[in-house]
Amino acid sequence: MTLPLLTPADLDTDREVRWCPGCGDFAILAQLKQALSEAGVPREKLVFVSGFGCSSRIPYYLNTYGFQTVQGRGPAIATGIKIANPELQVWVVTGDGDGLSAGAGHLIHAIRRNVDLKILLFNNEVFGLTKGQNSPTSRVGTRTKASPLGSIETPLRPLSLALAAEATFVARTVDVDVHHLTETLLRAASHRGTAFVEIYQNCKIFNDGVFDYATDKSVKEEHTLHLEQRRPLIFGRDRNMGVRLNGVVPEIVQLNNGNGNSAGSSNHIDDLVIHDESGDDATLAFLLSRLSFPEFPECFGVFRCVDRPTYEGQLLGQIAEARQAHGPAKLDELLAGDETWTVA
Amino acid sequence: MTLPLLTPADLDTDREVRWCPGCGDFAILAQLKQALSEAGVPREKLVFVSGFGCSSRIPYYLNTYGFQTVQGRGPAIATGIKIANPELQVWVVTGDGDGLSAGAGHLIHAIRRNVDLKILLFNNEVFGLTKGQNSPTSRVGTRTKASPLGSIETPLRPLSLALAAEATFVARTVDVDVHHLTETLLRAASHRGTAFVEIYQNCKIFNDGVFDYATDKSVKEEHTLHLEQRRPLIFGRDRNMGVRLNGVVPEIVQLNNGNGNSAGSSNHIDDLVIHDESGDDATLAFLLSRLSFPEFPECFGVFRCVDRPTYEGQLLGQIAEARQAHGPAKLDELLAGDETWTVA
Amino acid sequence: MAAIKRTPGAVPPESVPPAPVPPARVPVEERAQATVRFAGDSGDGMQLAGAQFTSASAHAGNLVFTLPENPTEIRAPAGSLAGVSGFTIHFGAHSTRTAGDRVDVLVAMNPAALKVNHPALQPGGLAIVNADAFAPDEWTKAGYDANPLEDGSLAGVRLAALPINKLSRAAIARIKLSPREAERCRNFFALGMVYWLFDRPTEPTLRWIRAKFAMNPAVLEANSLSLMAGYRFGETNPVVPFRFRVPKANFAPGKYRKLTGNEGLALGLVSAAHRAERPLVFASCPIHPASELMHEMAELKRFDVRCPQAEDEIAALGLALGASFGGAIGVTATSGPGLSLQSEMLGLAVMAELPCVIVDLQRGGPSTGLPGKTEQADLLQALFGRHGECPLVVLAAATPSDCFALAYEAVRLAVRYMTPVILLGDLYLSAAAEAWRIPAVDDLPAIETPHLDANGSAFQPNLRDQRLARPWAIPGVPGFEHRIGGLEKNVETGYVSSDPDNHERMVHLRARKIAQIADELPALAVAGPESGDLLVLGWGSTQGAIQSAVERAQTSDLAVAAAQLRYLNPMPKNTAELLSRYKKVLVPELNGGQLSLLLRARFGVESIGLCKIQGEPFTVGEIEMKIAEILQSKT
Amino acid sequence: MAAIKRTPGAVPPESVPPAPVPPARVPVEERAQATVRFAGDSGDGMQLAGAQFTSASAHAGNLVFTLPENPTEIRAPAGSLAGVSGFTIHFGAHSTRTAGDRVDVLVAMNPAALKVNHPALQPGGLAIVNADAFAPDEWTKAGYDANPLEDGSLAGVRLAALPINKLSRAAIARIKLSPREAERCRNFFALGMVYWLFDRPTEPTLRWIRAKFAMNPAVLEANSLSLMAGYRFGETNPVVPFRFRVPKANFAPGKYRKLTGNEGLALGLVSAAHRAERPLVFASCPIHPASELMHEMAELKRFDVRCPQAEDEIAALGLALGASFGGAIGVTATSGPGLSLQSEMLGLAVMAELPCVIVDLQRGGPSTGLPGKTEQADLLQALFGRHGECPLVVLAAATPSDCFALAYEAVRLAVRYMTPVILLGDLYLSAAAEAWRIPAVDDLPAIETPHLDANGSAFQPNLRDQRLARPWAIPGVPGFEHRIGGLEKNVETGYVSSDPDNHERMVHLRARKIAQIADELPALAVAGPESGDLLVLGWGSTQGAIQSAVERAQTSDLAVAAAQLRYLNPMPKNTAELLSRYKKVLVPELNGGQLSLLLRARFGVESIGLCKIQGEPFTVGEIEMKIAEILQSKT
Ligand SMILES: Cc1ncc(C[n+]2csc(CCOP(=O)(O)OP(=O)(O)O)c2C)c(N)n1
Ligand SMILES: Cc1ncc(C[n+]2csc(CCOP(=O)(O)OP(=O)(O)O)c2C)c(N)n1
Ligand code: SF4
Ligand code: SF4
Ligand SMILES: [Mg+2]
Ligand SMILES: [Mg+2]
Repeated sequence: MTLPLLTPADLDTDREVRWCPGCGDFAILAQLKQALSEAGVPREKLVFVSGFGCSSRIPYYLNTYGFQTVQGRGPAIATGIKIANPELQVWVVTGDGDGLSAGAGHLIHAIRRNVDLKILLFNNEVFGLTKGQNSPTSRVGTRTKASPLGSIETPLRPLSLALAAEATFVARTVDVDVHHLTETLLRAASHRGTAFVEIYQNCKIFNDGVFDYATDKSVKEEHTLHLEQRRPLIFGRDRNMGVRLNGVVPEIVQLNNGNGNSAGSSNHIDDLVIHDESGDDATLAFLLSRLSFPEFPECFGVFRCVDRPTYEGQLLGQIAEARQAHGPAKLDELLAGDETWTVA
Repeated sequence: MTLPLLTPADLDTDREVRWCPGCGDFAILAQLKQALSEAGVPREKLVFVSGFGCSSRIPYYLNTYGFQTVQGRGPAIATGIKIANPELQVWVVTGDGDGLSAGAGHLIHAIRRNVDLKILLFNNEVFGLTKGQNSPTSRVGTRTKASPLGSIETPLRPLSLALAAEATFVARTVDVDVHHLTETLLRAASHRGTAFVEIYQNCKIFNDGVFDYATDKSVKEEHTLHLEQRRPLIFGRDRNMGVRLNGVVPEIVQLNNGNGNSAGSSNHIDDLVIHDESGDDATLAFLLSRLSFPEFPECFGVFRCVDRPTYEGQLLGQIAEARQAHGPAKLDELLAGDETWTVA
Repeated sequence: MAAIKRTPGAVPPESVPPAPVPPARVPVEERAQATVRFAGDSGDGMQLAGAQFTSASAHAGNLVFTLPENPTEIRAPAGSLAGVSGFTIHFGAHSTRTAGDRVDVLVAMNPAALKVNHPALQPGGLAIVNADAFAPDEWTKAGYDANPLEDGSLAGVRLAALPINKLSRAAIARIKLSPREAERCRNFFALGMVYWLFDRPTEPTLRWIRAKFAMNPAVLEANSLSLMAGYRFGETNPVVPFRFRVPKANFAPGKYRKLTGNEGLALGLVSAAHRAERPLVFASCPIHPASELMHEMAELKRFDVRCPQAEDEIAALGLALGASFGGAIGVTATSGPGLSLQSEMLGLAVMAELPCVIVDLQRGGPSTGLPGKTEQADLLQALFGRHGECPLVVLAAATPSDCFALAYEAVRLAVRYMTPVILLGDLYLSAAAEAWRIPAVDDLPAIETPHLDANGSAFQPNLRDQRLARPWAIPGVPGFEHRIGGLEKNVETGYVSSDPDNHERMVHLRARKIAQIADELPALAVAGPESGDLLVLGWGSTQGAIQSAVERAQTSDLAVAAAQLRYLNPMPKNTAELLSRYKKVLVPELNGGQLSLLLRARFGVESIGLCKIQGEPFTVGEIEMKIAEILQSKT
Repeated sequence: MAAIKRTPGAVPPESVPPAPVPPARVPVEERAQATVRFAGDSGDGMQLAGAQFTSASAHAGNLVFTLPENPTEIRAPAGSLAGVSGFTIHFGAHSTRTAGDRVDVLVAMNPAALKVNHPALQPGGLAIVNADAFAPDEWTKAGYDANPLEDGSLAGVRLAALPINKLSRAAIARIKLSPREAERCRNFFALGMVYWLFDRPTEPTLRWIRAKFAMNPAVLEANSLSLMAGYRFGETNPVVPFRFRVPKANFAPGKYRKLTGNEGLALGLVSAAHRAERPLVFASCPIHPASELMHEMAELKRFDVRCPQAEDEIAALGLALGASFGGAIGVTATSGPGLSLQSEMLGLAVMAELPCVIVDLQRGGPSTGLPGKTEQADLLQALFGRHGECPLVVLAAATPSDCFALAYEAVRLAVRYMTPVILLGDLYLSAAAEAWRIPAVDDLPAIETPHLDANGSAFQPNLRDQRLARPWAIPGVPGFEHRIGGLEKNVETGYVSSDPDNHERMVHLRARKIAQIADELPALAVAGPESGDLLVLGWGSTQGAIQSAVERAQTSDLAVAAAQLRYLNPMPKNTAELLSRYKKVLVPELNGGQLSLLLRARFGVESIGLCKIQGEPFTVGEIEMKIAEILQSKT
């Protein structure tokens, strides 16, 4: 293991952190610093890019290189940075509004290109900074000042979209689960390619409690499922429920034995779906991305993690290839072109 | 059945149709006219909206209401038309460049809202009109003037994306299969909600033959699979191959008996995936959207077709609700507001 | 006017109001106008107090102009400077066209509110301060080094430091309330005190309280008691030993209401759609400050206002444009960043010649800039911010009432001429409020559409009426099927054309169509002499400050007049001629001189610029000083 | 000059060139310049013939200016008007700054080519026509009612109708080729004929053929034979009984090449990045005509040119801006619709003060407009097309060579001043070509970056050098970590600030930074007298036509001069003064008068506009006529 080069405090800036009291962003910022300090990338190689929104203030609160840009365009700008200098570790911080409203197109294209970006989408299911309108992830029926009779739009599921955009790394975590959050960020940091992480984040002011089912200690274990590589999908306080497939249709089963050890029973642990984040096909991850409260437990952890060459790697590879093929680039020769004539 | 109100010729304009000789767009235009003439919607209720590209010329060639807009924004403009007048049947014609490059965000949002639009994406895997650069669906390695050493971007699969955007209707067809094309367009026309249809289209000039595996008579049956509701996934000239699932991982099996009738064999027809376009979950359709040449046969037909209220239906429903709740709208009362005072 | 600075604690903490005593006779200061500001923490109910004081003043017969100041932070820490919320009311017999340069009476509910608003207090102004909130940790939080009520930092201010918490609590002691509920009554105590100070009627507010809290009798009662206690405290306690009298204004007869700029815009748009008998499709993407207008519109569903929320501003205008094509009145509202994003779609709107309205509520730029501050720097963008020769109509609203008038006018022109119209407002204007005489619906101008030839068989979508407008042929009608788009079209058939001469004709035609709208515009009018030494010419929301400043300057012997451009493209036909009638033209703008540039570009007129780019509106004084400077240099 | 119209068929179809005979002595017409156009169907190899003729003319010592005309249809039907491809070469001893107003010699390979290009032929010009292509169905397809070679419609033209198919086929009869291959040689026959006509050396072309077709000896041989047969046919056959002589030009000594505008841009950008020792990130989204530049750049990977293709123009500029932040030279290229889309991102570029270059190759607008036609109507958009006070540098290239110079200069200024730079070109300019003296790499100006304070611990990203540029602190370097963004920033610390005075200071600072670049710009120079009756002032690609027209007008006794603005923002410091030295200023523009408006706006200068909005460049004659008109009205 590399020794930590940074402490979380090294990442503090002298700016006052300004979110509403109780906002989930505080926890995310703290764990982000924690993860960065553990990830071992020197501070000067870190770049944080964001768009606009409460979540997008993150770059101002981290003593790294940072660029808060404009609504939804973070992924494009971050891609430019990686193309200029692939040595940098570039993080994109976005929100459900920033990243999925104006920014959906850019997000998809960054992901399919597999630019080596760590994209964190803070999903609070609302436009926070503009004072609480419904966002592309708001649930149907959400009442806001912009939708006084309730939102009528089917919400996007960020992870489904990322998977359809051919993501190589897709994960989900939540603001209050500090350990899981840090671990997930660390996994994202170590992925080569676009790592897309959805973070459930509580907006205290405009959408308070929308994730209570997944965070409230009294119920969360019944409604969430932690993915572990090559392990069956088991959840519940007593770990006595599992997810099984009927064809490609998921269903919840009660395990006959809490530990899943009772052999020969009909609802046997061996019938459960075994998680595989690294399969060739994204279908399993897609299926998991669609499990949602209240019918199903919602999954946390790494849905998908596969290898594919990065965009900037290939782009620079072609440049190297061209240089190899043509020998060292001579500007005079280029200026002269194929055909010249001389006037004495 | 309604009697046809229109003949295809009624839809002709007096403008010369201008595509390159041999372009797949001609066939699509012809079948579109055919389907429209069969669909029974009067001409004045038809609106064609497009963005920009060879494919986007379609509105100019149909004697209906039409609006060629700007790159990628067709779905937004079409949504506005439906909101103004839900009685109209609004078609959006787009291309892989128009709809998935600049337009990806708008496409996704129209789909998730389930606006009652028929969106036809002519996929020729290239920017045709701008003379042949790679598009978001171009295969890795495609050499164009913009990618002389080959494209390095993983292509988007339009159907996967539409499904991830919560599409209620998703289908695929191909320019040269005139019968299938017409049928598919008719199915799309009869769907209430966003009907998203990907049409493989040959660009004679810049990407000729890219779909040969799926259109060339000598091989196409080995490489394509026609989806039929509640029927097993069988394909091949001798209909002796099928798609089976191993967990959620698809695999091709050779059926022991060409007709799939041999009972008791290990590769039995009963083991094959049964197509269900109307399941609650989009996972099966997603899985099918990922089957691709050369590993798998590519699927044609309706991948998914489910019911969900339309956007404009709900929007106008809320308006009706508000009117109901408040009684007839009186402008004077609105102008007066809550509190007035009178100066004599 | 001697500043009577009171030593703090002059009102003993326990001085619960005694039983009513006959009102003390205190001296009365007469004021043509006055400015009151209520300021406190976000939770202190200052907006409510301000709104009630506004109503009371309107009922008392004053002109009113109000301006809320909400914290930009969504939920700043309690007691912090960032969390201060304010509401200013400028009221009087005349000339209350702005929120007032300086505050006559400040109500400050905590140290942060005092800190933020102290600079705005008139010398000798009165500060009514909630002394209960001045514990050391509170004034520390507000960035004071010592208790400002004690350290002399309020010298020059008339200070009334009252234990408002305790006074209010005492007044409602007999009512059973939670501590939180009890605390929330104190804004009414302060309000009551100010009612006494300005002799406002309490009945409208008591009525409002009764309606508002009908479901909660305890709170109803407590708020009423607290209000009255405040009033009586003023009467009976010598802590403020004077009162103000502000005479009634001379109103035109009619029915009035309070109107914010946003309300004006919303009502104008709805009224126009109503008169046009078409649905209104208001498509937008939240952005400050335009989102407030979106919220207004979302509440108007019963008027068939259809409010899709778009994924971005490009889509928002796309939705509006599609809606217009489909036969609705398509409108979008945004601020600078959104307008920039819409540049390409605006080009399509011009090319397709479809009616639609783009409301741009300007804020501090460039880029994201200062989202919480006002500015007028999108003018040249509105005029020139598209590729190609791409003319459209640009209007700018001058007052909250004018927001109504020009929103209506924007729709009327858009439909009549088949053109997009940009209506410029700004953050300041959208939140400001004034009294508005409610028009009769039938008096609103008719919304005409261009003539649509009934002979459908030969329908040509690019043939024009005498005003050069092409027909609005709405899908659904047989015989009018046609195709439009972003490509150049033949001047007659409307078919796509790249013919050289045709293009030139179409470019000229589009330009002429917009230019000749000037033929029907009202002439630019002046307030003041019709010619003379100086014309102060503004545009948009600066009208109030300009007209007030010019009014004051008119007391000199030099001839000074004011005019406000509401039509920026085209401009009224008499503009150049009018400008030429004055020796000098002063153009105050909240930007780097954009109208000045435009006047030079359009008419070759040289003007003197007064540019303020501080995210804040002009004060009357700033313009007055500049006028004085110019007139001095003249003589 | 008597038009020698030949009856068709004068050359007997079977007149295979006889064995060489001594060259006939024919009369020679002397011409200072001449214009030749090759025209045919897309597949006829006209671009190739044109390019070869250009090289030959350059080798012969002429100045050259060339312009291809490609069909807008991607693959129009064979023989259709839409499928005509043309290539024009204007060459001579001097004044060949445009492609020539009228054509002296037209080679028309089919009826459609004749139909399209006949109007461009000089009265008395020579048309060399491929008579073999004039079967009735062919001339019908081209929209002729009768065979134009026979019905007198070419009166006034010197017609040489030759059976080029047959002549060429006969010349290569001994070589084994497929019919298609054989047919494809005929352009060389026509070319050979024109070489004879103008006495061009055939050796460079023969050399080119040898290199190009090295892998295909039969085709190599056939093309060579066909070329020589055409030449000899001219020599030996009296069908064209005259030749032209065009004298050599007076070139400055040096090494020359042909350069299109696109090549100039590509080379300028690459050279600048090379000199700056930074990678070039050229991010763009295909759009006509900028996509041609993209294709050029994609071929330059060996120069570390990184060419991401973006999903739209917003992303393209985003990529470029990100790349600049990351330490590369970020560039994007687009046309009007793309520039419009980039408005918001340009605002961010201004606010973030990052170096980047936006090349806008203008085309017919507004909206999608006329994508295949040229125009200059994005000037005001480039200057004002963003919300807020949002200044940036705007340059406009005047010639293909200037494309190189200004692309280089754009990078230099962007980096030196930490600012986005918009470089305007247009469709016409990007395709036009001229001879270019190749500069020595070491003679190119240095690319300086603003000073970066080495004292990292106190690094402040908003502190400026004497030219007001902030430091370019590139990620990766310890101690310079900092945050930038679209919000207003404190003038010293660079932290986000909404302070009123700070904002005003920052607005002024951004404005001043751009304005004072004028201090280092070269003065605006005139061609012609330094003062006098008329200055013809243009900008961008009109330079050639303007200077040629002024040159012709200088023969009158009135003092006429020409100047071309290449720096549009800021303008050279002497601009106003220079303009004041002439009695009148004429501004020819391919738009509705945008520079005229700007001159009035900036300097109060009244100019006479000559506006052409037809999607086509000015002819010299058009400007000449206007000059004459003005000068006449003067006297
Ligand atoms: C072009 C543009 N349009 C709109 C806005 C206004 N805006 C600022 S933040 C935001 C939404 C942010 O939502 P989200 O990303 O979910 O962030 P949150 O505040 O919830 O963290 C919007 C619409 C803007 N800044 N720029
Ligand atoms: C804003 C903008 N950017 C770029 C273009 C140029 N453009 C025209 S068509 C096109 C791509 C079209 O590709 P596709 O949708 O696949 O259509 P096809 O021609 O292949 O049918 C592009 C990039 C444009 N018209 N507008
Ligand atoms: S509005 Fe919501 S998301 Fe934004 S800071 Fe406040 S609590 Fe957090
Ligand atoms: S370029 Fe391709 S897609 Fe476009 S018309 Fe030609 S063949 Fe069809
Ligand atoms: Mg959010
Ligand atoms: Mg395509």
